[in-house]
Amino acid sequence: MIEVCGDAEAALRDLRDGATVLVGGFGEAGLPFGLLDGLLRCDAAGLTVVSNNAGNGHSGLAAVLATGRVRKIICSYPRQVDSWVFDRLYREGKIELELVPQGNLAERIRAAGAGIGGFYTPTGVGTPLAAGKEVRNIAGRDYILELPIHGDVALIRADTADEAGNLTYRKTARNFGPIMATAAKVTVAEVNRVVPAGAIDPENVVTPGIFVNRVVLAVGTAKAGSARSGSRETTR
Amino acid sequence: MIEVCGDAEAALRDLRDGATVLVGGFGEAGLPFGLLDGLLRCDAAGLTVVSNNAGNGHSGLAAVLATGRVRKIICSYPRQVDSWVFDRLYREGKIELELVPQGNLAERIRAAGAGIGGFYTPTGVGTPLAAGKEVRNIAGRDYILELPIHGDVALIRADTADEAGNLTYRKTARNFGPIMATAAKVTVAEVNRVVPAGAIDPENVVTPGIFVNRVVLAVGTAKAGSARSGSRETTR
Amino acid sequence: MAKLVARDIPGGSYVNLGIGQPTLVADYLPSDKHVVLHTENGMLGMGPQAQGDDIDPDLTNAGKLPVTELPGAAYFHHADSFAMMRGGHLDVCVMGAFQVSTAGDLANWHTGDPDAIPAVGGAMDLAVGAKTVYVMMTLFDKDGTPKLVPKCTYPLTGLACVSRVYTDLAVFRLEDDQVYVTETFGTTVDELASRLRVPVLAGPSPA
Amino acid sequence: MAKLVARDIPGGSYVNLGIGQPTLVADYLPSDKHVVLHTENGMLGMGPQAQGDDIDPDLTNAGKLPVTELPGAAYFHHADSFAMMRGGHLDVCVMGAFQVSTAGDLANWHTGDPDAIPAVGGAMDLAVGAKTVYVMMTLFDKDGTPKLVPKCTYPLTGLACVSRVYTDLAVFRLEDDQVYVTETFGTTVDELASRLRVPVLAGPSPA
Repeated sequence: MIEVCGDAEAALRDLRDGATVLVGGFGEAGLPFGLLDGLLRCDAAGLTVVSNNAGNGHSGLAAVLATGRVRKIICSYPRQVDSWVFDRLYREGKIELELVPQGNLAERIRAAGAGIGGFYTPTGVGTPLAAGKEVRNIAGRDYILELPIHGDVALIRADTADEAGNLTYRKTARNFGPIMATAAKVTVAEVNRVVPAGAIDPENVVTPGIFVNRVVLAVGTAKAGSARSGSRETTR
Repeated sequence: MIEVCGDAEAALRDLRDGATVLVGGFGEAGLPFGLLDGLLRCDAAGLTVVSNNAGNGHSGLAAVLATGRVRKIICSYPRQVDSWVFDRLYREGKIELELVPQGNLAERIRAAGAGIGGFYTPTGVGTPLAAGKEVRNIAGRDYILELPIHGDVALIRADTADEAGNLTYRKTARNFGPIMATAAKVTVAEVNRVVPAGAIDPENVVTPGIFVNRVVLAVGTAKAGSARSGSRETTR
Repeated sequence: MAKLVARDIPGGSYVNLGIGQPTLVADYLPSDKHVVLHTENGMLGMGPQAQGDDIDPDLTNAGKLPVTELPGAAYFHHADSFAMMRGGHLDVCVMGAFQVSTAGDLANWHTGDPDAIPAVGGAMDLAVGAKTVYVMMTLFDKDGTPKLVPKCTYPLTGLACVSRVYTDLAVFRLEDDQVYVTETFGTTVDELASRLRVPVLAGPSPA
Repeated sequence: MAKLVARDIPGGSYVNLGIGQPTLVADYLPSDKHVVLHTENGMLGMGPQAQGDDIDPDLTNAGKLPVTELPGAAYFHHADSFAMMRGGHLDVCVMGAFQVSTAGDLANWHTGDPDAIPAVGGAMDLAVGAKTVYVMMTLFDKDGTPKLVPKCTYPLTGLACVSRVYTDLAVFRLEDDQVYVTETFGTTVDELASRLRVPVLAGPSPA
């Protein structure tokens, strides 16, 4: 059972100061623009944001960073051609950056959702990003220990939700959505449509409803093609 | 690109003495009966089999065990009401058993496919199955270290393969198939049909073709409903 | 007993019912309670046991019995299924037991008999993974020995994981190493106290 | 350079082409070579860059450029995509580089400039994960400093991972701490030897 929220503010109502917010998306594909707009209208400050990138242009995640309410960002690729907002905050020392190789970032999020206490990864061994991390040789190869990244809230973009909360995604907009949905206390999905339970073939469900708490319909924006106007289809 | 083999023997041609064989299935759902029949006609001995169960009745995995060519089995639930073959071999000391909690078994197989050197799991802490394993407290909770299980060959049961090797499964017969496919040097899938590349919606692929080397069509058997007569559909 | 467990499962919960007696709980869960059943062999939204033409060998529960799927079901592979359990996403798991200790330790996979062939399945994963673990068992075994014990003597499945024990004679809540009797059936708290080797308190009924 | 890399990629390979110059390799891979392209943001079977009406913001490559899907494509999430890389399932990865050492160490994510904003993306995962790593780069930087070096001075991406280096002046194969020149373009092995600070050997061309 999921709650279909009327707007992003309702979906984000329990966001607290100091919360860790997992934000889906890779560049703009899979970025939950509507939820990020809602976040602009929340008061919560001192946030930690976990997302692959650190925003670009002046909308979406960049607009959230611009409010100054994000204390720290954990990501793999903050620097983009138009990551002006992050670049400025970083150079001014106004935002903390934890840089994580993309696959370690994904696996740390998955580990949180899967109840894994930590894992040994070969990625980053011998590089500056392994500084301070435990190194262990297993079966002749060196690995570093990485720990899970848990979220208080996950904000993701999906395609279709059914009323049981099952989700499907569109193409490479899937990216971090399915793993972030498993790793947060509350998962909110911005979707193009809500259909009755049973309307998604059980074989094709990507995120089972157990990982989803709330959905909001996407509002059309000029920026993202995936943010087409949503519709709530007739339910049984 | 996959190789569509004419029969199970062709698909198993490089099975060597001492190999580790991952066998999909949970009970009879997802058990690759045709490939196991083919295994009966191979010479390879001293095998290690990794499978959730240790066979039941006198066909499938039980028949393979009965040949005496399996040295060791790694599984979570060997004892079933009709696991006569395994029970006898075990009591006679003719087969070694490594008992692994089902979720640790699944995660160890996934870890092998994902290049993870080891992981900390809470499952089994304080139990006899943690004997000899490293215990570590992380963020206030005890975990044990588990290592990956790699296979030389994976024998799995799927529903549809396309010519790019992408697989779909049927219902709970999916079980260990997708993770075993990632964890072996050679993965062979027994399928109900082979369709042209593009005939499976890319959103609905469960196992991407990169993990599949060979497919064989299932031959109808009286035992398993999933083992309906296979058909090779016209290819483009 | 199954009826009482079903009564106490909160509406909207995600629940795993263990092999054997716990599967009977499903019969007492009305559909308007919106409880979603998980089976560890890769499914959420499991329906009742399959009969006749509905039997599909590719659709079984953890006990390998044919079952059905309900609208809103989802299939997933074993690593995802156990990630779901281990990650603490299931609200309730109901299992049988050989012994439960006052600390909530669970022993339900092995009697310690050296001749027995061991088999653990998903029991250890469920014990550590579900947010709450309910046990269903007889309170005494055939020779009258209590199964609610100060300390388990059988090999453990999990530590401090059981929060409620449903038996033929009473329902117990385990909390902070205390045993509260919340309901009795044809017996009294005093009588139970005299037959068990653990201290029991008359306590509030489960929420 | 892209043409040479394409020539040397074995038929039927699963290949990841890094951001920038390596993406050009795709233009020289004939479809009958059956090379399947992986993009780490969750796709196998990636097609050419999308044009006009085919542009879909939900379908991009690792460089965030719109691309297309080919028949037989598959989508998956980020943990699965990087499991595929880290698990050694990709045959070839082609990346750019700031420096490559004779031992095959790769430096391509950071120049060490303390004012630069660091960004690593999937480079470290590709370096350790792919079965073979090819580098495409100019052999000398703008001020004439060699980029094929005895030891990287820039921050490392991965250790001993590069097996071939394609440059504007020559193709190198790295093996057992030796550098073999397999092809030259408008120069000679002797001339290269005099301009580089690493010993080079005239070697067999790549298989």
